[in-house]
Amino acid sequence: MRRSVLPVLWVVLAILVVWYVAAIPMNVREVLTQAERGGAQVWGGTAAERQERSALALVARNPGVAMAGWSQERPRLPVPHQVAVELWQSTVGEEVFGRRGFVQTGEFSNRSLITHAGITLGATVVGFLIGTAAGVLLAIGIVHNRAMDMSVMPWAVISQTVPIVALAPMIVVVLNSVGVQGLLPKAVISAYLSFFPVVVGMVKGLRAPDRMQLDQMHTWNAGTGDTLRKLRLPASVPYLFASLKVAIAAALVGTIVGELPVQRGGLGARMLAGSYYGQTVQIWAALLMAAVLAAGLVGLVGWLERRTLRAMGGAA
Amino acid sequence: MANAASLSRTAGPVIEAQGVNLVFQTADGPVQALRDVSLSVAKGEFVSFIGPSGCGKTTLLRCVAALETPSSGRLTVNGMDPDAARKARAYGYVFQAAGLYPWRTIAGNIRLPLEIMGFPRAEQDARVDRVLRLVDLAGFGRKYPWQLSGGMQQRASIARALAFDADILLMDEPFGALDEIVRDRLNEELLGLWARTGKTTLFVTHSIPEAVYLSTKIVVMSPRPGRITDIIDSPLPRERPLDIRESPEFLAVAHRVREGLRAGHIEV
Amino acid sequence: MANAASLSRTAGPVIEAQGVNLVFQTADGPVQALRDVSLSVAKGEFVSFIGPSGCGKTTLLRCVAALETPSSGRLTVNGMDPDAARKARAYGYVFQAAGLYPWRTIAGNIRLPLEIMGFPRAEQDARVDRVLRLVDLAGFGRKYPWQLSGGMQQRASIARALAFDADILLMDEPFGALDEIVRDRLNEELLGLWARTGKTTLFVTHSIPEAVYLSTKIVVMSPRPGRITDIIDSPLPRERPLDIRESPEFLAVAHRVREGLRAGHIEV
Amino acid sequence: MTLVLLAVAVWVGGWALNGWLTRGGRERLRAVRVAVPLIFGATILLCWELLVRGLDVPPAILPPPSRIGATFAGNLPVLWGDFVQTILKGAFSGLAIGVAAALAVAVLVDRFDALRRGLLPVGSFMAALPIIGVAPIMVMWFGFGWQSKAAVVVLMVFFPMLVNAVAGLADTTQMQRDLMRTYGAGYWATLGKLRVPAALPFVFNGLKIAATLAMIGAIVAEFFGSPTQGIGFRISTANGALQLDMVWAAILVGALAGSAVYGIITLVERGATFWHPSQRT
Amino acid sequence: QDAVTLQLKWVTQAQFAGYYVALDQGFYGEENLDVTILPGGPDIAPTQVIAGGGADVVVDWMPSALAAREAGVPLVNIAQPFQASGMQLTCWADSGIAAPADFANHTLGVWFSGNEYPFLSWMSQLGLQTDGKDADGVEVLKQGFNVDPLIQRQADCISTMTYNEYWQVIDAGVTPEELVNFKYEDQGVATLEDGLYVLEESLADPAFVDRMARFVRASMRGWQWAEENPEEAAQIVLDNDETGAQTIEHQTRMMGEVAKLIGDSTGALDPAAYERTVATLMAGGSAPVINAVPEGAWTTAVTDVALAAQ
Ligand SMILES: Nc1ncnc2c1ncn2[C@@H]1O[C@H](COP(=O)(O)OP(=O)(O)OP(=O)(O)O)[C@@H](O)[C@H]1O
Ligand SMILES: Nc1ncnc2c1ncn2[C@@H]1O[C@H](COP(=O)(O)OP(=O)(O)OP(=O)(O)O)[C@@H](O)[C@H]1O
Ligand SMILES: Cc1ncc(C[n+]2csc(CCO)c2C)c(N)n1
Ligand SMILES: [Mg+2]
Ligand SMILES: [Mg+2]
Repeated sequence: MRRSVLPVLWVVLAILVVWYVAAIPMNVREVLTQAERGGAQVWGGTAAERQERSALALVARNPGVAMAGWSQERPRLPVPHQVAVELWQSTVGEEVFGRRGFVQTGEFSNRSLITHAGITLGATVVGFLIGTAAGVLLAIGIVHNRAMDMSVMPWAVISQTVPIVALAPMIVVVLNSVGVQGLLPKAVISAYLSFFPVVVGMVKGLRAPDRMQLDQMHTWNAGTGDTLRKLRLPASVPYLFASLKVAIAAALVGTIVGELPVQRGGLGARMLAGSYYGQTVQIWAALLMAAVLAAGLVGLVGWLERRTLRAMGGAA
Repeated sequence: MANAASLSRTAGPVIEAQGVNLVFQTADGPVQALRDVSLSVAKGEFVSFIGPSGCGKTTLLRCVAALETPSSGRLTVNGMDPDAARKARAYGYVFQAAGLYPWRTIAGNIRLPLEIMGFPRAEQDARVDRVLRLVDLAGFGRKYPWQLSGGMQQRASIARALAFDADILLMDEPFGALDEIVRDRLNEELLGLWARTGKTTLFVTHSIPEAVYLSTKIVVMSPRPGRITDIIDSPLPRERPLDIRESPEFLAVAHRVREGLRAGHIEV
Repeated sequence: MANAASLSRTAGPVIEAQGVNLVFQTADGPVQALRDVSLSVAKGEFVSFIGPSGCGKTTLLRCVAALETPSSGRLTVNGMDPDAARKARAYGYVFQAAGLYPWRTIAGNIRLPLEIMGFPRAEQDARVDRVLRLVDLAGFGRKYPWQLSGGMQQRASIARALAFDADILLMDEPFGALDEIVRDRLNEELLGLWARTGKTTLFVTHSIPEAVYLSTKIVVMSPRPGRITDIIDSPLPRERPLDIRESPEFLAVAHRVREGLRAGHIEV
Repeated sequence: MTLVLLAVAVWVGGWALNGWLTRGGRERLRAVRVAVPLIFGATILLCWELLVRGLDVPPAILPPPSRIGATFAGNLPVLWGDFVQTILKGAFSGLAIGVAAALAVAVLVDRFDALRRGLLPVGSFMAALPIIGVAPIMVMWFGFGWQSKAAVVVLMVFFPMLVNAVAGLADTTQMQRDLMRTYGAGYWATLGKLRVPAALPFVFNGLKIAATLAMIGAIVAEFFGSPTQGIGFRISTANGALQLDMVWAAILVGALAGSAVYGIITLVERGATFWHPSQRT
Repeated sequence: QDAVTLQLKWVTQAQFAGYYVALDQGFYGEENLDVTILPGGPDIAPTQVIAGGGADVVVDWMPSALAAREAGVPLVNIAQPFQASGMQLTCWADSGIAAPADFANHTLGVWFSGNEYPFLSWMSQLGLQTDGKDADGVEVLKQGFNVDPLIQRQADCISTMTYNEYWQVIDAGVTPEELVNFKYEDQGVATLEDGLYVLEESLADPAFVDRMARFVRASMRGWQWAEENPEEAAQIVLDNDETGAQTIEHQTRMMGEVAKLIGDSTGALDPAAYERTVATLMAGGSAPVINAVPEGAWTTAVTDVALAAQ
């Protein structure tokens, strides 16, 4: 555990360095155009002509000017500290000093990423729970019923090749039309994405008991229910948790995708809004927030896994 | 000991097989796993089955336990058909690997069949205690299987099979995974246990000394098709210290078993 | 046979251990796996190591194969240090499980070390053919491992270790997973093979009869810490039919081994 | 109403038929194995058709499958163009680049332990990141063409593939590695003759995940800007024009492509890892 | 109170200020209405929402509403607050485009989802193909909903609204002199934008007509108030924006521009403008939006009642 802290720090550091370096050529064209508007002489001809030149050449020939790529207002690639500042301002800054912030109003501001992360989190958790429940039930059906096994499994695979994300707006609208609004349509999409790993993992897990263990149950004259409760389900727990970690990340993706078309808050809406108004820094901040959320959720499942396995007498 | 001996004569055969055949239908065609097997086991006997891999030892045990159904022939357990006996919980089955559930403590593992059979809680506790003491594991009930050595796990698995007081103990290479020294020790203990409880025991093994040391009757089997080639009633006394294994009677029986085996054995 | 015997006297010891200690640093503190192990093996000898689980048999073999490095003491193989011997491809190692790669045919598996060692293609084919015949598997080269029985897999694994003509054969419970009858058969074959090739062989086993039957020298070990408690030079002739195992000399050696084992053995 | 009842009857009938087919040894027949999922699919389609008609669902909400089928058949050239644009150009090129990069990095990571300990935690963090969010950024960087779609796909498939490949390369037993050592095998020999073959089952597992993700990524990225062609383009524009039959036809193209790719990978996997216990039964 | 659900065509912004103002200032309440405003988004088709029963009335553009009508969702225009079109093509001046005749051999960004029809109609009037760059054709991109393609010079022209995207280009540091704008209004291809639409069958119910009349009346009061108090209106919009992404400067400016498009509208549809829209759409080249002249696609029944009571 501790042995990996240092390497991780190195990798993160390397990413930051590459990020900063890359930002200069990424932003150079716009930087030059703006410098030109400000009256500066830049190498590379007109803005239209510069389009044809390589970014590296532009950086090399306009060394002083190009450094402004780290401090643009609407960069193509914002640098880490810009994202950090935005993250700070749209969380702590907004809540503490904002007109509608927590300090002023006693409620979280709708301009704050905390609110949006909360909205996304709610739908993700609900969707994840629905997806997990559906996945477990389906797996139980598949393990106990051969007709179901043979007919459902191929379609479960095919279901995942349907570009559900493209369907998201339609699902939202259709559910809207039957009066289902708010969190649930998003949760349905995240449930759809998260049920598959659970089915696959649970089918494997429920089938993990070997012939000997099943025979043992048989010699005790145990019924299907007893075998499920006392053998198959406990045996499937490690498989379940492995799937849950994948499923919760998928659920988060589902929620965010479900939030894209409906501008009713959430990190997905926030990313898209950032895109509408050319606020790249805002997109990156929302992305980072989503990554933190994802890491937190996966970490939480991991923690639950360790606790459960320990409670089940695990050697680990 | 006297106890076991007296019990062993009380009634008719506990297990009776007559002309049992079993054919498995496989993708490569039918496999005759048992051919014309006839055998009679009296109450309180300790019967070992020995034979090369694939000769049908496990299959025969599974037929007795109603885990397989013979294709033809007659097989009765306690005078009923094996499935009725299974439902009457007539036997405890011990497999090669201890097969304890890692998520249950030793006591929890032993309690498992009792829960399934619906014993009341207090009765469960009493029985778990009793069999733990019987296999010399008192005090280990709260441990998890992986905290015990292989030999102790195997004893716990025997305790589990004994907990619900089945008449018949079926053991399929229970000590196959253990090293020889541990095995010697458990053989001695199993013999003691058998003497104390008087349970009719069917025991599958690959080890000639083990078979000879434990049994009142040794069944030698041969593969392709699986059949019985020799049934040896042991002349050894019921009281058997470990070094009986260097006695001439012992060696004589072992020799007969080995010859029987070699005759039936084909290609490795 | 005569061949092996004559070879065995030609030179100084092939393996020489003096006061070898090995301590593993584990999370629960240091574990002394080997304590003050001294041993000398001459060319062409067949040395068995026997002892309860955890007594360091495997560790000792791994030290010889340069897969572990002793914490202290002197260990030489062919007069060099073990890692130099490894690079000189001084030995073939056979593990308990056959450990064949499932994605290669039997021939492909045997060819693997030859490919790595850069033998020319024609030479590879010739050698594969030769060792397949040696272990009686001619005709099975195109099969995949899982299509063969356990005994056949184990023979293939021995063939693989023989293919590149190492001086020393290290075998760690090669027959542990097989049943007694198959094991008898392979023991006989291994003895024949050894006679034909005259390879110095170190052999780990749990089985007393196996150790006594095969070896010119038996090393009895004892655990916690792992050490040598007895070294027995076998008085048995080199020519050994299977039923030598019922001879008094055999039983005497077996008895001595068993006593040695029991002395070193603690709790089951 | 009768149509709704009919739908219920079809559902029950379909299951009864499948139940019968999968009992009594019939399930071992090859034909039955193929037929059962098909019957199930047909049952769903039939129920869908009957329910949509029976409940008078407006076609602007959910068209019946028969209309989707007709639209699909009637617009093959258009849909083929979309398929080429999105799947062949966007998804496949991205998949190829992403997988190749992941495999190369996996070998590096496997080689240098510090890299593994550093990169894998960061990698699993990135793998959980909703990459969809970078689609607008990629469109901004790489333009409207398939290149931006490929870029999204590369990012989506890279980490799942990397994690699987690294796990695969490490999936050797101590014994197998020791064996290679006793042969005096160097790093590359061990890699080529032991680690890579041992990693194949994992690599295929990763490929299956990656292929599905690639389809989704390429389609979704088109929502943020595209030429006037592509599955995502078709879905969003047809949806705006209330041509839901066209929307579903485009989705069908995506699903067919996804299933075909999945099927092909499965076949190749069966050939390449024939030795793995999971393929042997 | 009577419940009314309004589905907007786009995200919460000053483009819809009138409705938010009417809600916020209690104009709806005074008409005894309980109004819910649902914001839209790029992939929300208001026509679909109303067809599915998710809204009573929607804000939509006439091309998309008429297309939906042909597709079997019988929408009827009941009011038309926006009199003029705010849509335009914004081009780089240095790309050599000075007049529509110069479009040939350039890349143009266009919004789809129903907004492409006036554009296609325009191009066909100009005699330009839309399937690739050449001497008599243009390359068309499905533009996302931001101005990046222009800024990054991936397109020479992009679609903008006078009240929104155009200012984003300016905000990105571009000076107006660097740009050339072609308003649809000036090119004679304008179509009616943000109108209010309901399902035809609902109008058979006099109670519904009455409810809509009150709704339109209150909404127009909202628009009037918004035009008079642009800063407050922008603030109201901001308060209602659930994404929290809007800025007050941009919304205030947008309010000013939107006010120009509404002008002195009473909410009643101008039949001449309707005819012009239909003509533009019918002229739409190879794939016209609508194939037949629509019948009964608008009514003054609601505005008549609404205006009479004023
Ligand atoms: N379920 C089955 N289906 C098909 N063939 C089977 C089945 N079970 C066992 N067999 C075959 O029946 C024969 C007898 O098998 P069985 O397991 O009884 O042998 P065994 O004597 O227990 O062998 P071992 O010593 O290896 O345990 C073998 O040839 C085996 O392959
Ligand atoms: N890599 C290791 N790290 C820590 N301890 C080890 C390691 N390998 C072996 N040991 C310990 O060293 C001791 C000797 O182990 P070894 O495997 O040599 O025993 P063995 O005689 O081969 O036993 P077995 O008969 O079970 O194979 C044991 O206590 C074992 O737990
Ligand atoms: C699906 C859809 N696509 C594009 C537009 C065009 N449009 C009209 S208003 C507006 C907001 C910015 O001013 C935009 C982009 C639309 N209405 N709906
Ligand atoms: Mg068996
Ligand atoms: Mg060992």
